Order: sequence, then structure tokens, then C-alpha cells
Amino acid sequence: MANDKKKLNVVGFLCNWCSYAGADMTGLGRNLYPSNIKIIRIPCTGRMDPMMIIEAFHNGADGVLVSGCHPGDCHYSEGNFYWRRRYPHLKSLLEHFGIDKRRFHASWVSASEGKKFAEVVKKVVAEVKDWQENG
Amino acid sequence: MFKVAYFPGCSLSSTAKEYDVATRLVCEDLEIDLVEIPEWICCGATTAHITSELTASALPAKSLIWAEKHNMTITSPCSACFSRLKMAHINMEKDAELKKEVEEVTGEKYNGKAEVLHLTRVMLEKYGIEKIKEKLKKQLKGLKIASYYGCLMTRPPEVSENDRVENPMIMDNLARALGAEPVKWAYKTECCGAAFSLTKTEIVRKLTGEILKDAKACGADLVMVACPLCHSNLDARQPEISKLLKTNFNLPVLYFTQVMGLAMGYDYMDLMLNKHFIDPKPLLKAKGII
Amino acid sequence: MARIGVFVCHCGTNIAGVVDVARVAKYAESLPGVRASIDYKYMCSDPGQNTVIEAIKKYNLDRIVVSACSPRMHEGTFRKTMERAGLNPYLMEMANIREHVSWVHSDDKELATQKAMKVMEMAVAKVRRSEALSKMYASIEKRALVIGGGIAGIQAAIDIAAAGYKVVLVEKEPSIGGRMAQLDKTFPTLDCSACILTPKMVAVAQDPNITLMTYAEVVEVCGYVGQFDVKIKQKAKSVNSKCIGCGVCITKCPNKKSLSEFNEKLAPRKAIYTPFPQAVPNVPVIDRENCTFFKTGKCKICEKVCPTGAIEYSQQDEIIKEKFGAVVVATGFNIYDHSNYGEYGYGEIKDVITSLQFERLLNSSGPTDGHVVRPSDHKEVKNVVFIQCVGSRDEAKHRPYCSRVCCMYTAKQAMLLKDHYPETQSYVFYIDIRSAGKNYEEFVQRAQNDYGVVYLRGRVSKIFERGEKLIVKGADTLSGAQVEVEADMVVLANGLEPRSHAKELAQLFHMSYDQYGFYNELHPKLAPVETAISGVYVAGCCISPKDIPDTVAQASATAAKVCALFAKEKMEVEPLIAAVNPLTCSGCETCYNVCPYSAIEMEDKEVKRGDVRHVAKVIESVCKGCGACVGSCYCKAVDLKGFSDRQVMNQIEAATQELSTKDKLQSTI
Amino acid sequence: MKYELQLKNIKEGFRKDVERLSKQKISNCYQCGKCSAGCPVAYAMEYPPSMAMRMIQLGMHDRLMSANTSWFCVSCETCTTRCPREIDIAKVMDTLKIMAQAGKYKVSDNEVPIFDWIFLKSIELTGKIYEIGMIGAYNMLSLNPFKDVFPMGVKMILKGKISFIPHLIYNPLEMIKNIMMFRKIRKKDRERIYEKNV
Repeated sequence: MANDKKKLNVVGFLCNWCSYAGADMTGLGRNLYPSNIKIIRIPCTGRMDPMMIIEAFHNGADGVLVSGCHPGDCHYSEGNFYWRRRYPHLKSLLEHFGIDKRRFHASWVSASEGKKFAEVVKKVVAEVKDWQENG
Repeated sequence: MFKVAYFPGCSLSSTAKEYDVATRLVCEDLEIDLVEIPEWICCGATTAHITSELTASALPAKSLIWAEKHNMTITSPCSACFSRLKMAHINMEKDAELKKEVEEVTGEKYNGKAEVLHLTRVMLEKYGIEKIKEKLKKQLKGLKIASYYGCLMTRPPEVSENDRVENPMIMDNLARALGAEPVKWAYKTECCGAAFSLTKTEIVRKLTGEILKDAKACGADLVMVACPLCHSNLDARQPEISKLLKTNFNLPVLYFTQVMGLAMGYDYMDLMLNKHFIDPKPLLKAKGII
Repeated sequence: MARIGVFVCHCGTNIAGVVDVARVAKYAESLPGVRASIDYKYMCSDPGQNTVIEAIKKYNLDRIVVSACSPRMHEGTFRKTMERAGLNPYLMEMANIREHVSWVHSDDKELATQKAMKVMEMAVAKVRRSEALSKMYASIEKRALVIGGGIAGIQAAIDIAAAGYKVVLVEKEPSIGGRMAQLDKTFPTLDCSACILTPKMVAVAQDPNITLMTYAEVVEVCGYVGQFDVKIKQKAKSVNSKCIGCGVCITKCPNKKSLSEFNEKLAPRKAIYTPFPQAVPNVPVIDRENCTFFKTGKCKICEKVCPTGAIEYSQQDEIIKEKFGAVVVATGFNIYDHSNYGEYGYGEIKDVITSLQFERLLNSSGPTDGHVVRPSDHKEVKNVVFIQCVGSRDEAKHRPYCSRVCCMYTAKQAMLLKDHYPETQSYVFYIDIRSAGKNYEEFVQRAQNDYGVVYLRGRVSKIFERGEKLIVKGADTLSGAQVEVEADMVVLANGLEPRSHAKELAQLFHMSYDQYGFYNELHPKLAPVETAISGVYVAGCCISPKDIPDTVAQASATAAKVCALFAKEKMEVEPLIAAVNPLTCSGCETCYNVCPYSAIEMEDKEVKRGDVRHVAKVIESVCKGCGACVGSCYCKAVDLKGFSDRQVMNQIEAATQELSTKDKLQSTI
Repeated sequence: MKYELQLKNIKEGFRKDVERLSKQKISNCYQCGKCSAGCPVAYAMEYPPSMAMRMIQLGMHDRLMSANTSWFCVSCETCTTRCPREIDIAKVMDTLKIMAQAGKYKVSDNEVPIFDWIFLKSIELTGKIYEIGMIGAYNMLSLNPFKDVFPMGVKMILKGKISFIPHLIYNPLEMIKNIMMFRKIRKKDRERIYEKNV
């Protein structure tokens, strides 16, 4: 696995119903992914307060991933739509603050997409690493 | 008038000269400008890809790069050349390392932008079957045509991008547009043994024999092809296969551009129909086409 | 200062095989507030839980962290443990070091151990800010909704009704019966399918506790367990309750342009029809898209011939609102459409038919009265080739799963054919025979030994027509030979897939489904009929392909679950909901607008003496705890219990800090 | 027939070579036999394609490479098109031939390799195929000098289908570039197949 032995810290916010369950599925399927990600369970991506992401970067996280249900599949009907609208604004705001766009990611992973979650983490870690190494 | 980069391929400058001639004639009428790629080199055919992956991509790459530079769709009337060109394009797209190696050995850069289409698709899809109909001078009434697609024009599907893999209809639609009757038969995409023509001739005789048998059984008057290799197997080897199977097929095998040429009013010698081993003259006379 | 206990589970070797659990426990001791840390082989076992309780007592702990598996697995277990130890169950956090660590980082034990320590540390950080929450209860509407009138839905409805609860059974076709009604006989007993199914269909119709709604669909769902508000669309049947089911209208209807869905399009049906003679309810419907009257305004023959005046052209679709406490979803399956198989003729060769079509041909009340004839020329057949795994175990067609029933029904169909016509010969192309089940393997052996069915191990590469015959080009990999069979008919064992509308229905209930559209059960082994949505249960082929016995077993299981739920007077619900701090609320109404449940109301409240403000308030019984209001509040006046800002911020802080260097090895994470 | 399973043949060596050079996952094959069923030349092969895949899985290189299987593959791509496990079987067959012709494994055919050598030499020297030279050379080297001369060859010449003059690239600079290109390719191929500097 492309574990980065250097310090590389990604904070992952996963919604309880789809992505967190999807990450559980990754484990059930024994699909490996880099250990650099630390997962925080939240009820829904709609609960994501932009402050949490800013806090993560402020505390020195190298990357942040927010993952929720596919649009239309939200357990709470519309939570992920709120997040979907918030994400691009936040991303451009963070870029304005000097947070490289390779450091902040969002994805949709359903409860059955264990393999996909592993792929998402690999991709995010690779991008953060790219930022770290190549600036 | 639209311009297309033309890759005739080795066979069309020798054994399949008549295909080249007919293609150029028809394209002139359809106002498709075939720009022959200068200094093109052989696509490598089957030999290249069973000997070296790099050769198989490097040889077509030179033509692809030229077409890309001149911003033209690249086409070949030969199914094998088409397949190799397209395959090289796809392989380089999929495999960055291979692309790098190809760029190293050819000394040129390829951006992966060339569009490769078989001549049938250039004519029938890009140009359009309705527009072809307008150019026709006569209808090939009563002619039962078995369209033979063979392998490399149809498979694999990501290369051919044909209407469908197993029962393609593109040439059958052309036959109908020309006023002829397309024959429904089962062997239209079966292999003729192409590459083994010289090395394992017994296999070619068997496979081609089965194709001819099915075409005949399904009532075809002639077989329409779009590949010089299929043609040489079906046509030039037909007498020996007939002898082997103790029958006489006497089934003329024509290139699709020749058949189009007939409907566009060209005559026997214009289309070099005399070059075929199985002379189509008696058939065409009987049907009142020439 | 909090007194926290950390309990690290080995989960046998599941965790301990990768993560150095002792080191994780040791590291926990170094964290502020942690008074005890213990590792144990199986924390969820009885002795494991007792260890937790004893430690709580011994060290006077007030909150704990269990470092084990996913909270989705055992959060409930350990909350109960907390209660038994006399603590508030919400002062417990789980650190997921199995699904999120040991199973996914097994390639590097050192990194996995370090991550496990970090994950545990994050949970400790969170639990430090946890608050005691009091339990909440909700009432239960003791009526069940069953969606799908196949054998699964029928069984579930009968079982729930038998316990004395009211059931509404919704079916989108004009009759219940589903796929089982289409079958001729069932394996491995060769029971006549109709003979065992129709009594159950009648039982449904006659049960006073069951309301049958056919030709109806669920269109909207709100609410949650105990209180689902469901809108059902009753499509206009154009026939009212005066109908006595005499069938004269059907006989006299001159329009037979449509093809019968029930007979798999092998025969026409009238514009006014019941799917099959034994339909329940035995009331016809008018197919308005094809009815001459609805298209041209002329005809009205059915109205003229009806002896009871039951035809009612003016009927309209009706939306019916109902409240339910629980839902059973049993929508069943479709068979794979083989027009994607070019090599098998793109579905255009008439005598290449599906297994379900063959089932109809075999059936004595089918379109040919049980005569197995070719659809192209109605000639009887001699040689029939069966091809298994069409749309199953085929990655190229995006159906990599095994459909589980095809091996068996193919053997059955080959045997039934021989029973009907002893002079016929069947050939079966298979890859592997999967006959796990009581008397299944014996059944397949019988097909081969007693019925002389020729089994060939290999897939078919191509089918083409030669004259009247079909040439099947296959292989027998056991002998290494290419095999060519001249057949009169080819029967494809099409695989099973979910109904085409399965995804839309899942979205109504917010159920999760896999990439093919099969519904996800809550746990594949231990909660096979529950879904992530409490109060919604699933049964039958909408979860995965399965045979009739398994389907019926699952249906009864859902009924047991529903009855267990209804047996309670009121139901405990999680208190993980939002709360507004009126002192900081600006009354902007953003939360009021974003709440998907309308659980926020605005009120004028005296927040301080003499200070009345327009502020938001959470209606506790309606809030589902999604946190949309929390994420959108401008002045941080709303917070979410169990996932509060302070809890999450603590977790973020822990996640971004390096491991403390008290751990002997230098951290590299 | 008895075969002693050797882990080194299954885990590395032959099977790994095939997987590396063909970029196909051989373990995907579950032996459904659809490739063998549709293969137009399987009747002439010692082992049909599906069995060849199994032999690669088990690392049976001796047996497979001394069989005619890969040399009889006509590259019609039927197997690749229909494989339910999405293995490019035709490419695997190509790879077996590439490995053999590069000298890494045994060459068990004496027609195709000679033809390939002449064919590619023709392209290297002239940029195109010089049929009559090629056919002549092939017939000589394959010790069957009069193959296809009567009546087909003669008739071809009479119909003007075969020309005696080679079609050359007209620009000598291009010709030299062409020859240089082939030289570079050969070097890279050796590196790739023998895993030098890779």
C-alpha cells in the first residue's frame, strides 16, 4: 500500500449512513488503503460546519476529505445537497486563503461501495502527497 | 468537400490496386478529398503485434502523428491497416509508458488527438448514406449481396466502434441504399484466416471455404468486402477451395467501393473488375448492370 | 476531571493479528483523564462486558471508550453495558480499529498500531466532551405496509395479519402472485407452482386484517419508524367495486394488440384484462394506453356487455394517504435482458427464448396450453439447448454475481420437457453447477442420470440460424473439444436483477442499495432482513437472487421483526437531536428553512428577564438529528447532541496532533 | 499426464512474465471456455485457448510453449470480444509469441517466425512490403520454393497484381530514420522482455 511514511495527515469526515458504512464495507472486503486518513463520523454531510474544515487545516492537517451519500440517496433527504452547494464555495474560499486545491476533497461513496472508498482515499492521499512534494 | 488523411496501405498499392482505384473514383464523385499521407510506412499488420508491442505501435504512430498535425480524420480502406492504426492510438492512450517509448523511437510527439475511422464509416456516417443516394446513377436491382465484414473491421468493439459487434449492418445498409438486396447470413464476421495466407494455408482454405459455403447457401450472388486480405483469401484462393470441396462456388468477391462505383455508373474496366480471379462480368451482365 | 476507561478488543485475531493491542492500551494510559485501560480477547462477549462493568466500578469511571469494531456493529451492545453499570449510555464512544484499521492496513502492522492508537485517542477526546442524554420515546402506529405482492409480500402480510395487526399490501400489477405465479413447477419437488401459491393468494384476499391494493404504487414517504406517512397512488382501474369477475368484458373486448406481460410477451392480451385466470382480486383493469375507447373515443363494448355496470371510464388516479408503523419491501426481480448478448442474437432470433418464456410454454394454462413449440413457426421441438449464466457471472455485461437459481431451474425445465415429450433431447451448457440446498444436488443428478440430459461444461460462444435450425457453437472444456449442436430452440438461463424501479423506491425510503440496485441489508449475516432505516424491512429477491424457500423464510422473518416492534407500547428513540441556545440565536430563520423535517419552529421567547426575542426552537419528537441546521447556523446557536461542535473539534484536534512521544517508538504518522 | 506443481512457476517466472508483458490478469480466467468455443482455429490447436490460460495459471511453460497453440492464433479477436471476464486473450497469445521470438522461451513453429522476420525486414529496409521479394524469400527459407506459384502466383503476376519493383520510401533521409527507429525498438524490446533497466 502506498503508505506515506512521512508525516502526512488527512482528516476524513464521513457521513454515518453512506460513507462511514462504505468505509466499514472496505474493511469487510479487506481492501487496503493508506493509513494516513483519520476518520471522523458525522451524521450527515449537511452537518458539516465550514469551521470544522478550517479548524482541521488550522491544526495542521495536510488534507481534508468530506464524503457523503450520492446526491439523491441522502438518509435525511436533502442534507448532502446542502453540502454539495457549500463545497465549491468553501473550496474557492480556502484557495483564496492559500490552501491548495489538492488538499481539500469531497466525494460520494455509498454504503456498498467499499472498493470505491479505498480508491478515493488512495487518490486523495496521492494528491496531497503531490502537493507536499511538488508544491 | 471535406479532407481526410488517406492511408492506403501496402496491399492497395499492389495486390489490391483495383480497390485503391475504385475508392479514389468514388471519393472523387462524393467530393471526399483523400489526402494520401506522404511517406507513410506499413502499419506492420499482424506480424508487428505478434513480434513486438512497440513496433506495432510505432509504425502506425508516424501516420497518426501526421494526421494529428494536419488536423484531419485518418482513414484506411484496409481493415487490417485501420485496426492497427486505431489499436496503436488506443494502446498509447491507455499505456502512458508505451506512448513515451513510441515518442522516443519515432522522435515525434503524439497528443492522442487523431481520429481513426474505417473508410466505410467515413463514407456512410461522416458523409452520410442519404447523400450517397443522391449521387447514384442506377439501382443494382436484383443483386443479392452478402456483406462480409471479417474480423478486424468489427473486433474488438472498442476499436471498431461499429453499430454492433456480432451482427454489423453498416455495409448491408449500403447494399440496400444501392438498390441491391442484402443477404442475411451467419458468417459475416467469421474469420477467413487472413494472416495465415502464406504460412498456414490449410487453415485459410478451411475457414474461407466455410464462409463461401454459407454465403452460397444463403443465396448470395456476390460477396462484398472492405479488406484486401479478406478479398485475396475469398477471391484468389476460391478456385483451389472449390477444387478441394469438390464444388464450384463461382462467387465474385467485390470491394464495397467497386459496388458503389457500379451504382454510380462506372463500367467494368473503370473499376478494374477484370483483376478479380472470379470474373463478375457474367453475373453483372445477367443482372443488366453492365 | 473526567474519569475515562479505555477498553481495547482483540476481536480474536481480527484486530490483534495486525494491531499491537497491548501497546494501544498502554498508550491510552498516557492520555489525560484516562484512569484505566484494559485489553481483552472478545470485549463484546459476556465476560468482556463484565470486565467493562467491573472496571467502571473499580476505578469509579464516568465515561468509557471501546476500541473495537464499527459503532454500526456494537454501539448498541456497549450502550446497554453502560446502563448495566449504572452510567448514562451516551457517555460511551467506540473507536473503530477493526473495519477502519486492522482490516484495511494489514500490510503494515506498525503503521496500523499507530493509527489504532490515534483512532482511540480521538474517541477519548470526543468522549471527554460527551454529555449525559436522557432517553426519548415515540409512539407506534400499529399498521404495517407491505410493498410487493409476490410470494414474499404475500407471506409477510399473512404472518403479520395472523398476529392480529392490520396490513396494507400494495402491488403495482392488477393481481398479486408475482413471479411465482408465472412458473409452471418448482424445484426440487416439482410441485405445481399455482397449486401451492393460489391458496395463499386467496388467504390474503379473505383476511380481514389485510387490505389489498393492486394496480397501486407507493409515491411518497415521510416520517420514521413507528410513524411513516405514506402516499399511495391507486391507478385508475376503470372498473369499480360492482365487478363480480364474470369476465364477459374480457371475452368481448375486440382489442388484442398488446402483448401479455404475464405470458412474457408470447401471446396477445385484451385491452381490458386480468393478468391470468386465477388473478386475485379477480377484477379486470383497462390498459388505457392501448384501449380503443381511450385512444379514439369510440368502442365502449365492455360497458355495454357488463351485467353489473362496473365499467367506469371516468375513474381517476387517486392518492391515498396512510400512516404505518413499519414497512416490508419485497419488490422481487426482473430477468436479465439478453438483447445485450450479440453473440446470442441480440434478442432478435425468435427461437432463442428466456427461461421465463419457456416456463410459460411448459405451463398448461400458458399461451400454448402447455405445448412446447417454437415461437417462430409453432413447430414442436426435438433438440433444445439450455445455456446457463446469461447475465450472471459475466463481468463484461456488468453482472458478475451468480444468480443462484438458474442451475436448478434449468435442470427442472430440462426434466419437465422430457416429461412432456419423451422423444426430445436437452443439452445444458454450464460453467459450474451450483446446487447447494436440500435435495438439490440429487435433483440435478436425476436430470443427468434418469432423464438423460446432456451436460456440457462450457459457455456458448455463438448462436446462429441455418435454415430452420439454430446452430449452437459451444465448448466442452472437460474434453477440450469444440461442440456444435443443431437445435430447434435455445433457452437462455437469464440471471436475476432487481426490478427496474427498485432504485426509485429505495430513494423514497432512503434505503441503500448496491451498484446493481439490490437493497442492502443492515448486516449480511446478523441482520439479513433489516435495513439501515429502522422500521423498514426487506425480503426476497430485491436483496439478492434466491429461491422460493429462502424467500418465504425471509418474508416470515420480516413479519417477526414487525410483530416484535408492534408488541411494544412505545419505542425508544435516540436522543441525538439538535438543540437551540436561545441566548445566541439571532432569529434569522435559516435553520427553519433548511430543516428537511420541519422540526424547527420560531417562537417569541423571553430569553432573559424582559428580553423577548424571535428565536428558533427544535420540536424534539420530530427532529431526526441530521444536523443540517447546525451546519447552516450563522451564530452557532444550534448544536447537535452526540455530535456537538465541541466533540467534533476535540476529535479534529486529536486527529491532527502527533502521537505523544511517551510511546516508546518514535511516531511516524 | 502428470505435472509436478511448482510454486515458483505459479508465483513468478512464466506466469509473471505473461502477466507483465500482456498486462492481463490471468487469474481472472474461470475456465468457462467461451474463448475455445468461438475460436475458429481451436480445432487445429493442441490446446484450445481456455486450456492455454489454465496452463499459464499453473506455470506449465514447457508444455504450452512447445505446443502449437499460440502460433495457430490468427488474431481474429473473437475470444477477446466475448470473454466474460474481460481478459484480452488475443493479447496473451501475442505475448506468448513475442516472448518466444525474443528467445526467452522455446519457439515451436517454423513458419510464422520466418515470415515475421522477412516481413519486418521488408518494412525496415523499404518502409513497405515488397511482396514478391517477401514471398520468394519466405518460400526459400521455409524450404517450399514453389508454394502458391501455380496457378495463383502466375495468375497474380499476369493480372498485374504483384509488381517486381519494390515500393520504396522516396526520401533517403526518411529511410535512414526508419532503419534507426527499428534499431531503437529492438533495444527497447530486449530491455522490456528481459527486464533490464525496467
